[in-house]
Amino acid sequence: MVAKTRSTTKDATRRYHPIQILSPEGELLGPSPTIKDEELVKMLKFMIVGRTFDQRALSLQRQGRIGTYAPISGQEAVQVVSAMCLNDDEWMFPTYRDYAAMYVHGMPMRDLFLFPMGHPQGGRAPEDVNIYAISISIATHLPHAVGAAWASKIKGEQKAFITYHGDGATSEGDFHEAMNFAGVFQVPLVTICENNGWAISLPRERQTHSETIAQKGEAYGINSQMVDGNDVLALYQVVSESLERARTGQGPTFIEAVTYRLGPHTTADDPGRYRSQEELDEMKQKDPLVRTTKYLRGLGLLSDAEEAEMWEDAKATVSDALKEAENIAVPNQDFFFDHVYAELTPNLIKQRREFIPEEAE
Amino acid sequence: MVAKTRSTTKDATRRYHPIQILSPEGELLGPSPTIKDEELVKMLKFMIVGRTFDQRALSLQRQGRIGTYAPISGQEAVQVVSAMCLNDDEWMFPTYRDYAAMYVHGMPMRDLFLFPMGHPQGGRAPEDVNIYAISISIATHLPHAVGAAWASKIKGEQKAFITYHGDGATSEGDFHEAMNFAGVFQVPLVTICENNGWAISLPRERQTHSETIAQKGEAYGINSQMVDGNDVLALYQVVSESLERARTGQGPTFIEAVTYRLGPHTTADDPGRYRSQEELDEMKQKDPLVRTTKYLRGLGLLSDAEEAEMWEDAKATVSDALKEAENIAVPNQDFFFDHVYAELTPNLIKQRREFIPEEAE
Amino acid sequence: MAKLTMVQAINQGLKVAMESNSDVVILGEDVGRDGGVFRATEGLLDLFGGDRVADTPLSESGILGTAIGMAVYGLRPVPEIQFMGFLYPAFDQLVSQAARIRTRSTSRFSCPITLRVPYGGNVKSPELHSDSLEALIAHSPGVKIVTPSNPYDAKGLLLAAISDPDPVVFAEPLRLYRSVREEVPDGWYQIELGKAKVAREGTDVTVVAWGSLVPTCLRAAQLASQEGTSVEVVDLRTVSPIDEETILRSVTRTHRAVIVHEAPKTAGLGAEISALIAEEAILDLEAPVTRVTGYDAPFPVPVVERSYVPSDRRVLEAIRACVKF
Amino acid sequence: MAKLTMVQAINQGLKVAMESNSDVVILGEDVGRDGGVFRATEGLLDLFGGDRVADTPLSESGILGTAIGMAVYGLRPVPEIQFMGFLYPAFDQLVSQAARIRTRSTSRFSCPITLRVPYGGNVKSPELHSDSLEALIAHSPGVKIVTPSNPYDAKGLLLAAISDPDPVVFAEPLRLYRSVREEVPDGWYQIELGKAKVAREGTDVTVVAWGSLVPTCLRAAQLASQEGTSVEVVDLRTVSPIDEETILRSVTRTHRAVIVHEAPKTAGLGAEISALIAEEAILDLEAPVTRVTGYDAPFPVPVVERSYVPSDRRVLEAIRACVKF
Ligand SMILES: Cc1ncc(C[n+]2csc(CCOP(=O)(O)OP(=O)(O)O)c2C)c(N)n1
Ligand SMILES: Cc1ncc(C[n+]2csc(CCOP(=O)(O)OP(=O)(O)O)c2C)c(N)n1
Ligand SMILES: [Mg+2]
Ligand SMILES: [Mg+2]
Repeated sequence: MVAKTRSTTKDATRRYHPIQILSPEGELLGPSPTIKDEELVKMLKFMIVGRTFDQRALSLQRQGRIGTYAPISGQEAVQVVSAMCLNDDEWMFPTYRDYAAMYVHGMPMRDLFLFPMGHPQGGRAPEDVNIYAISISIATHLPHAVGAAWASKIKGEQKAFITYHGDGATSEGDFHEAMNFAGVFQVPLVTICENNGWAISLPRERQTHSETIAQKGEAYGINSQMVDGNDVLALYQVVSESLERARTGQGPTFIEAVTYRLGPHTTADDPGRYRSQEELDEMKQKDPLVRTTKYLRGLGLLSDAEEAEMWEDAKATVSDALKEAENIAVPNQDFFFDHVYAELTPNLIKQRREFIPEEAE
Repeated sequence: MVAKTRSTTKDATRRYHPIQILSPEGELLGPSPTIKDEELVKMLKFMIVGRTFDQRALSLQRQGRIGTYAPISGQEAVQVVSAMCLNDDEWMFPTYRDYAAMYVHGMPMRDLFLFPMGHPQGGRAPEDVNIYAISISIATHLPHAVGAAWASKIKGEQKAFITYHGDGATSEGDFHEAMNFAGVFQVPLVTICENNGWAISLPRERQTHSETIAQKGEAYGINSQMVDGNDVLALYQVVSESLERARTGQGPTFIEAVTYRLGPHTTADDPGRYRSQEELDEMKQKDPLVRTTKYLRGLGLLSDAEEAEMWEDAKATVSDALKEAENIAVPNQDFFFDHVYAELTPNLIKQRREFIPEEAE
Repeated sequence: MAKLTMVQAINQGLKVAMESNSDVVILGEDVGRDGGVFRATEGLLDLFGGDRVADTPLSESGILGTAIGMAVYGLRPVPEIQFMGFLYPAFDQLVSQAARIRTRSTSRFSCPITLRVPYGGNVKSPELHSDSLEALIAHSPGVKIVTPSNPYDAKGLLLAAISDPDPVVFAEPLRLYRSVREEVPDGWYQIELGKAKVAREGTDVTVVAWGSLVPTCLRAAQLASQEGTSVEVVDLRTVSPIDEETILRSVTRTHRAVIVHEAPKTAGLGAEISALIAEEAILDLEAPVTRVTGYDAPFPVPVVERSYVPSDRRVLEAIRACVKF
Repeated sequence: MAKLTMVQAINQGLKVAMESNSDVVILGEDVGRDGGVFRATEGLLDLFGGDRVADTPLSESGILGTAIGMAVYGLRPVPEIQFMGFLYPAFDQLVSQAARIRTRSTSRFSCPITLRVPYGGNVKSPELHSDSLEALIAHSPGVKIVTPSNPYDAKGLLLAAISDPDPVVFAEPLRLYRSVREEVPDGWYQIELGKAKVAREGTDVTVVAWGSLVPTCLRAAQLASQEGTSVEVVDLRTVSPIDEETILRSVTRTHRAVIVHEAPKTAGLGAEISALIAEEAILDLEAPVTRVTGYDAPFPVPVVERSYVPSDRRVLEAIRACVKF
């Protein structure tokens, strides 16, 4: 025990600031990490697909063709770039809002539509796609991600795992217990907090009294990072480094990616009740699509025509996927009996025998 | 958003060190806080009562006169000094191991014995003693302490609240959710983590990967302190300052008090299975009773005779309390029906009517 | 007196409670500025201020846990959990803490909390937004649970719950929030906890239901009457403790019973009521008791949920079979 | 073959499972160096190393939650929760997560976890160390629950649970841990899940029990036989799903049933079994079904716990009353 008589209260200085490489105007503020040109272009392409999917989903919901939907506009950069850093044989543990991340990691867009359609295949990645089933209950999937990463380590693999959650999720007990296990067992997991400023109507400042979310990682002795979540270059640098640490046995990383939810919480939400138009207008200035587009233009990697084509292609992709989704048959009304246990138990056999189906609406 | 291109990984330097004023040899390492001589003497007196109670309880358990008991030896300083800093009209939310803290705050020793005796009055402070009922489930009482402190603030009182928990408790979700609320709602609560090195068989180092427990408070933006939990002067300074902050609307404090559990986890535990004799021997050198005694001797506040008398008095106090406890009648076998709801519900009325008592063992 | 939906009646009940008792405080996710995701707490923040209507972090155990501390310290908190499926993370604080503070302290402390929580399916919600946990709560001593089936009861039961000296779960049937409007008195009135109501009188068979399924059962009863069967519908109102007397009184007259709930069948509250009837009134029964319930599977996705929740048709079939036995 | 206590049989079962399947891992509080607070995992850390026997932080939701991730990723975790009362903080991970991974992923993922947890009272433990939660679990689809009443069954059911493709709660009756020794085969053997056992044959009345209360019921049956009553005792072994067939087969022969459990009466598993018998075999019954259970109060402090847990005497009285009806 070291003799100390001074108070050890935390210093007043803020210790985390978001790493930024690309300014909102699309200009470099420092050296860019090494990224191939095609990769840069791909980032924008995926982001445009994400934005297009989002706009379509919102309008489908208004038409009553899909159910409640949680939009991603504003958060495309963090989702797309982090997912691009993950290898195909590595695993993703997403939330209900990570449509773009899932798409990049291989989830068919059809199945992304099926999710808000209330179709059972919506929560389910195909066999060859390493994406975990979405849990609607906030933060519940974080210990699962830790457990899977831990299992991989026990098996002697060199894989990295990625999981996402929101700023609100950091208040749940499961966030805490998961991160503590991640630290204690030094699992190969990168946890990305998509701090989009709001948890439904609660602003980030009232979610927790800490200056940053990033500093929460220190409570678990975890490598902690704060990054501008609308900056593709900073994201690429921080996430790829963190995944590499995970793969090489250097333990978990906690990343606060500061971004913004440009839309409502879900289609059932009216953000006009709790946030100002001024805030929204200000945040639109930081739109990651705008910033990335400007940067690519500056680099000469994107012409007007190419940009227009990206939007056209995205529209076509989304339309095709929607058509596929709408053509998927509604499952038998009693399909759910088959997925309670590996084998039907006697009570389920009896109940299925007596089952009276209703028409699907 | 500030432009930054450097990584913001946590600095490698350890930021918290236990504040120490009194060395293990009982010598001052810095200026003592202002404490009246009588108060200093009282600290030792209470600690001796605590130690005596503990020794007696252990031997009673071996004789089968009380049930499972969680010893306090080694932790007397943090319990006694912190409780002495709390005003009578302020509230304490203790754990199952805070016998000395409860005693100092006014719990009759008889009722402390009744607790491990499995008597219903054991968990219950008399009406005029502001001590909450002990919850056996780790960390569950922390949100209650936050809620009570919050209620007091809402009522416009100027009271401080104190709550205790162990190092192990910091891993529970309820610790996290409680501390986050404490920060967000700036409640007048001082939370003391009695880090006694072990949670049953799990050493502190494997409970969490953070260098200190104190730094966990930063995750909630809470004033955080680390103190030598066997040093009465440092404890007095840190706890009384923190309580004063709480009373004056300056918000909550989280304190890691580094101490040591000299005995087994409970009488059902065999620490020989998981910790070494060397560790125990080393830690015995830091016994807070020895240190405080030396200090008082050095100050000339304690003679041989006075010390002996303290131990004699303590023995008498403990014996009297035990006698009282053993003379308290076992309650009616059906007493528990009366404490489920304010009024018996019909099912309970029926069940009580059909109740068949067994002999108490 | 105005015509109100259930959610409006609840809103008015909260307002009345807060006006008449300054110890009543509300806390929960989005209950303040947003007025609650279903608008049950709309306008209350403006009326009563941030000390009495607190938007909390996303933290169910924290919400209920701090409410316990408030209640012990003399307030009358009315915490909200957004959906019953999110009561699971607060389950420990509910059944091992709120429910046991009185026991643990041999009545030195009490815990007068009214935990508001919407429940039930058939509104096309995602997973965990449709669960019904009344049986789990009924099996946990020290806490009560109440559920209204109409706007009038909603307000009256809510005010009774807030007045109760012990923790009460006030379970709000989501799909009845706005399904009907009804005259609701403006001021304070209470509906006694622990008392069921005969929602429709009949002589041939007793149907026992609560909350979300009472309207279903009333419709089924109406259909049955067209076939010449006279159905008595008992609306439990208080789910725990159960009003055994009203149930048994009805069944000993009709000699037949159908119990209807949305939660899975096995070990649901229907089992308790069925057991109760068989144990206490076996000699009066002219047919086995029947249960119409959700299936022993997690509440399914929207495309099939209407087949999971007991429908008018399923209740009617059960009534027919019971009468024919 | 050696004479083992139940806790030794469990220890041996774990060892056998870990030897034969390298995917089996153990995690929990104090399961490693300490060998478990009841020594159920004694020696396993030394045999299998820290990767397969992990001492975890004090974190029930974390233990079960990480076990889920492990199970999904192909391991067969056997997490331990120290007492059933501490399952409450992990309840969300159990019933809304472990139990639903299969449903949520339409069987792409499964969750083969065996959650070991001691339960039951009468061993003078402090609060929350004596709770019995089988009814809560039985009401939650997607998870099974098993409880042994003797050392032989303990090992056989444990190995069956570990082999099961779905999550199983393996509930260990605390007060039977060391109450008897019994011959237990050395190697691997399984007792099929979902099958009850007739622990004693009889003709006058059927007593249904499980886990901790089976020995009590067998003693009561013995006492009853001295009075000329022949009692059949059905030991459920698997508590969910219930083996309805075995129960009904017995009751249709004896025409009388007594159900015994330690958890509170209301909405306990006894209600389901009572309802089941009354619904499926009402014409065979010659007396109402009777339940002998804990009371609708939280499990009380040690000085009165013996009056709370069904005793030989209470079971005997119920048998007498049932036969006399
Ligand atoms: C345990 C739980 N509590 C409440 C909810 C309801 N709910 C859904 S999303 C949400 C806010 C989440 O905020 P955040 O974590 O910041 O993620 P975001 O939606 O902003 O992406 C809430 C309260 C839930 N799904 N799960
Ligand atoms: C929720 C819960 N889980 C497990 C236990 C069993 N248990 C009792 S004390 C203890 C260790 C507590 O360690 P710590 O918090 O450091 O406090 P200490 O006992 O060292 O004072 C455990 C695991 C419990 N009482 N409650
Ligand atoms: Mg958010
Ligand atoms: Mg400790």
